[in-house]
Amino acid sequence: MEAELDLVLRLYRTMAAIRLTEERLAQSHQAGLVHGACHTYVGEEAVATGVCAHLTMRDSVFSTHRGHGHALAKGVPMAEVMAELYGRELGCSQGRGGSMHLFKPEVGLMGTSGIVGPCILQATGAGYSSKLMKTGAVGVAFFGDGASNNGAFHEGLNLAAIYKLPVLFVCENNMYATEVPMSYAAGNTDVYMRAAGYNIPGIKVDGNNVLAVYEAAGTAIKRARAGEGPTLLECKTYRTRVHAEGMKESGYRPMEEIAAWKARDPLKLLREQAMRDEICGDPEFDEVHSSVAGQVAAAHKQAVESPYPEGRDALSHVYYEVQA
Amino acid sequence: MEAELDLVLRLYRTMAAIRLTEERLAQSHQAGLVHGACHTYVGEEAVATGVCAHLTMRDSVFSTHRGHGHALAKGVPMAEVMAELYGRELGCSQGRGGSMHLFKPEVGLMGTSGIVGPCILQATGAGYSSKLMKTGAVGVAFFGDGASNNGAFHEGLNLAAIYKLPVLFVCENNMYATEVPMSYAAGNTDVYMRAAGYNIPGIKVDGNNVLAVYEAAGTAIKRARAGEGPTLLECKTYRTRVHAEGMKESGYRPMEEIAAWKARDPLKLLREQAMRDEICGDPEFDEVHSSVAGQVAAAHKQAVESPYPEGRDALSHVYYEVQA
Amino acid sequence: MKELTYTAAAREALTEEMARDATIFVMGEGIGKRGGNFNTTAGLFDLYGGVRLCDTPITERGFIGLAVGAAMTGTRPVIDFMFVDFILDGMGEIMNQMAKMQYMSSGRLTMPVVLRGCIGIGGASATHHSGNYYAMFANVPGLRVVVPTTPADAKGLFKTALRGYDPVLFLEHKSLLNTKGPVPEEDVAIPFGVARIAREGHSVTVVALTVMVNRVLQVADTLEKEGISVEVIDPRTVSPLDTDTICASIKKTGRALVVDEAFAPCGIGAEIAARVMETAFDELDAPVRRLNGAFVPTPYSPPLESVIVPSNDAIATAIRDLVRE
Amino acid sequence: MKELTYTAAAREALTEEMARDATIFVMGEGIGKRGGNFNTTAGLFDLYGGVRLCDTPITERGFIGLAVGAAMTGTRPVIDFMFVDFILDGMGEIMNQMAKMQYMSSGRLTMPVVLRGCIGIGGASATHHSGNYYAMFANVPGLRVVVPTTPADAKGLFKTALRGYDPVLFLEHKSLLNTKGPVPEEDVAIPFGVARIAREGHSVTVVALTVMVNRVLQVADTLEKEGISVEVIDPRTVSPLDTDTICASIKKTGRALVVDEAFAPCGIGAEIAARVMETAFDELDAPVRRLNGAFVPTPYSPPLESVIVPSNDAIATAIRDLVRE
Ligand SMILES: Cc1ncc(C[n+]2csc(CCOP(=O)(O)OP(=O)(O)O)c2C)c(N)n1
Ligand SMILES: Cc1ncc(C[n+]2csc(CCOP(=O)(O)OP(=O)(O)O)c2C)c(N)n1
Ligand SMILES: [Mg+2]
Ligand SMILES: [Mg+2]
Repeated sequence: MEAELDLVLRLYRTMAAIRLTEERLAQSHQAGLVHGACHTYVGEEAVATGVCAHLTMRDSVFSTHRGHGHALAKGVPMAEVMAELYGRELGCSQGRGGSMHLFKPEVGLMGTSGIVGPCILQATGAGYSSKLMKTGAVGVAFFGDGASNNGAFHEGLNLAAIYKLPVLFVCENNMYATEVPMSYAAGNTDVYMRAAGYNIPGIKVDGNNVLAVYEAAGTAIKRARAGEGPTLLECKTYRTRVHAEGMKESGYRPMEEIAAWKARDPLKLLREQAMRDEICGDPEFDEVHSSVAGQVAAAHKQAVESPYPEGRDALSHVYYEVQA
Repeated sequence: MEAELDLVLRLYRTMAAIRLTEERLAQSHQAGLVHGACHTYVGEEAVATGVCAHLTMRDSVFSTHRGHGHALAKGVPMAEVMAELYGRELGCSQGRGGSMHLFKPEVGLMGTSGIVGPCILQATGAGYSSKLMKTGAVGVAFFGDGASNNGAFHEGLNLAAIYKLPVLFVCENNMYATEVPMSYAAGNTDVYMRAAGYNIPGIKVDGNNVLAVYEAAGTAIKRARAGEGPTLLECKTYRTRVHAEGMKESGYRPMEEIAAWKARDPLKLLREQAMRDEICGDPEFDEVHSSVAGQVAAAHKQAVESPYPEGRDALSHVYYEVQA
Repeated sequence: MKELTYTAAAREALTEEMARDATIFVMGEGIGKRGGNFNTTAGLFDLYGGVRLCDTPITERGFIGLAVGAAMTGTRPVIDFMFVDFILDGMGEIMNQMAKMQYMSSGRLTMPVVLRGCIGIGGASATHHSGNYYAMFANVPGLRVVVPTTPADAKGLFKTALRGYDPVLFLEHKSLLNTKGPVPEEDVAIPFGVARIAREGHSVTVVALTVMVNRVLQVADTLEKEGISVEVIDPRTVSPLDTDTICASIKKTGRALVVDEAFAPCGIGAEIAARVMETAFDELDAPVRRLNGAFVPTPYSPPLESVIVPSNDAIATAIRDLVRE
Repeated sequence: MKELTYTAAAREALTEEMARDATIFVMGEGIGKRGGNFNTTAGLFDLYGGVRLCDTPITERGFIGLAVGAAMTGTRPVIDFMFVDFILDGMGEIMNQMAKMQYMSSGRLTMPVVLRGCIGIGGASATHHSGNYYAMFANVPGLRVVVPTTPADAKGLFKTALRGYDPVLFLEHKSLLNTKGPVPEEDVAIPFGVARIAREGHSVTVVALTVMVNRVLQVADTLEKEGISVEVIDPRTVSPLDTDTICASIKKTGRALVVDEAFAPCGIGAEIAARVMETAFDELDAPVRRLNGAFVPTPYSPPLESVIVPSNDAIATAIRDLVRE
């Protein structure tokens, strides 16, 4: 029971960290502190959390335009994520990237990308490095339902399959790509079923249930480390905010749908389940929550107070530079 | 029985035309008459023949580097195919293309391509034109097992599926891409099974049995014309010659495998079946065969005797030119 | 004349041509009911329906390849690709297929495809939403490359694109989308390959591309007060590229500067410099100079971003230096 | 010195570096047991096995993207792509990811990827097997672009590519693959950005690229008899591009011609012309001239193909005209 309590609170802490950071970022966006785009992960926290809980710093994560949650779950400090969106030197990409280009290779966050697709191939490449150098490391790609219709999905999954690479492909199926519904964009909306075309396991999981994600990801990662090849893990989930901050709910999805998914909030679900299983109750969760809230406030303060980079920094690192 | 006899001899005639043209081209390649690459279709004749037998000139065919058979089956005159490989003005592409760039839009041969993949997307585009202009025309893509692992396959099939386009995707699975076996290159070698990922019919057929191809293609094309969407038709077949003329059987595939497939020669299989079903016998087939042989000889003569294009022709048609 | 934004002007061209020609259809992500990420197709779905305003999955290669096949079979696709960075996934279809199809078919097939969308640095869009790349496309035979600066040019050049038979890259700098300007009431199609003299002058010729035209015009006003009279030329299309107009101007001024946000190496400025030297060497009182965006990926943070784009100051300095040379 | 073919020289570099560095692996279609479509990896499979000599499906975008991820995680991929035309399907991965990764990570990630394979017109390969495209790659910050002409350069530059940390396009003209030349016995790595003076002369400077270097050298021998002394410069890498050597030569000759099989607009010749004008305007007795392949897709039939590539005659004429100017 102890172990489970630890796990539950650890998962909750990560989800809360993502949630509260995102909400802070959304406010900051309104306040003009975020200079470019800002795609939040609110509602989908269970996915990154459940998957990354299994990863060490040697494992690498490749992500998308909606990458704050992956960065935080992989261990990028909150202040560095926020500072990056605020365009500051403290940012994990030193202000070069913003929301869609978060880099922290030191902890295995190998980059989020403003282009849909490439993370799938890059995670496959990380798997190849692992195989060649026998490091036991796993490459993980997070991507959306939208990306699953892209050619990169087909090529990446097949390559990982035939080379039996230690890769986990996590499709975050939130049913929309910007405002285009998956039911319009795909002949078959069950992405996990495509795994059969590559002869690899395809698993569907409730992406709002962090324990379910944790368990399924655990199996897949064990499989990967054992040299048995990649897995496609489809997490059915939902973003409860707009596609990108500043946009409006223009009517492309029903209000009832949004409400129904909000009722299945992953943080709330975890609380309920822990209560049901008598692992812990609101007081424990609330304590974690407010400790995280304090961290977020402090991180935000640190981020806003950190300086902007110098203009001339824009010109370095185009090519390899011998480090001093 | 009359109708069947007609059909059988018609199919046989097309297959013989492809076979004998290809054998002539292989000889011509050795003789130095073909200037560039030459990928023959020997052994796979039943596929193009069975499919194209259903097409009218308004339907369009998009093909690959191994496209002589598709061109002939779609109605490009033999002499124009040969002359093209010989680099002559009479060639269906006026000498601009050679083996891998056969064009005869007048009969719906919309081009073969030296790049693996694009034909899948272009056939989808033809389907889109048909849908927009309500012409009832069908777009057909012929491509190899190798192409089925390319991103174009994934994107093209899904697009055709979601728009319900009148397209037939014909995968000629001859088990190798150059010398890389499909069993190495694909997680799952049964290409037709991938159709489920797009929620469209995926049909497997013996690609050396022209009547089987004819029947399966007929169903798919009827479906397409009825507005019910695309079909993926996988034809299991084999090229009995080397990948491209001038190459050697370097040992990447077993001799017994080649022998076994030669024993299943599509022309021979059709003769046997017609005999078994008492439709007709060797005399009828032999007559067709020698009539085709005469045509091939005449076409070759016409092609070799035709002039090379003028050098200055190389500079026209880069951009649209108002026709005189 | 009426006053329209750049995007509204282009949209007017599109809707007028769609009314005239039933074979035109638009494809892209969110260009259906949503009306486009930049309102490029706002209102058109209601007019022309879902087959002619067709939303797509995120398959840039796929729908560009589809457009090639559609154009080969008698329709006119307009691909609304949002950001030029995204169509790099479709470069094979553009360069190997679209650009070559008329040539390979000896003109028996035409290729009336318009690929339209945003280019340019600005607004902290960072490196995956700020490519320019028109120089690359200008390096490819078979393509037309259009980079309008004013609303009137956006409309007039879009019409030409939609009536022609060649594949066209129609590239709209993101900083121009909401700029306003006069647009003729009449049906004007502006031919490709004819530069616009955006400002007359006699001391120095400045060729500027897309958004830099406006920046140079501002600087020219300032320099006028210093007694430097700047002639500003906007090529409008970079393939074909109108060097006659540029050389004619140089005949008058003897000096030329190219101001371009895009990368210098093998860029439009290089091509202009080379052509001017080839045909007007004796007219030149000084070498043709280039002022380009820095040769780096686009950074996000505003202080970094602003450094890599030619500023008004840098432009003014470059012009002053050139006049003195 | 030993005598090797171009391909053998490059292969020697590869096998030596693979022996030295266990993180190097090669990917491509048929580069395993088969030893490569052009024998680029012949014999290496037996030495290094299937994980380091890895055959791929026809997924150019896929394995280029894989290479990016592999390089980010500590290995050194060599992508053996056969023909440059094929990697247009992977342009997104090359331009958006590979080229930008060091920059976006502020140098915390390196990107030691070599993309190697054929370019060039010849042998009736037609338009899908004859791209050049080095000008395009030279337009992209973050990439190195290498175009060796001699076997010795192929080996020495390949070594530099395999020891560096930047992504390199290593482009081998198909007509050079079987040409022979002396290659040093010692371990020589030739730095990027240093041109080679292929022939000394004093009447005129000719900068030639890849296969055109050899053609120009032939023509130079003929012209010597007419009293025209041609200095021939082979840049060897076009990004970085060594304009110092070119300008130093022009200081001597006062005249320069660039001979390049690739397309003229926004090509290497344009860049050279622009840079020379910028830095050596006063040394020029005549405009820098360009002689390029025709701005058309590559036709198949030999009489068509030969027309679109600069011939010995055309080169000789261009040089004579320039000297007279
Ligand atoms: C190649 C490419 N095309 C288009 C876009 C524009 N775009 C940004 S996010 C997005 C939707 C992505 O949908 P999905 O993959 O489902 O992820 P989600 O936003 O739902 O998390 C699109 C189309 C892009 N970034 N890259
Ligand atoms: C994009 C691309 N990559 C590589 C090649 C080189 N190539 C030509 S044919 C071929 C094999 C094709 O295999 P498959 O699709 O199975 O067709 P088959 O030759 O067996 O008919 C390859 C790799 C190419 N033409 N295009
Ligand atoms: Mg989504
Ligand atoms: Mg095959």
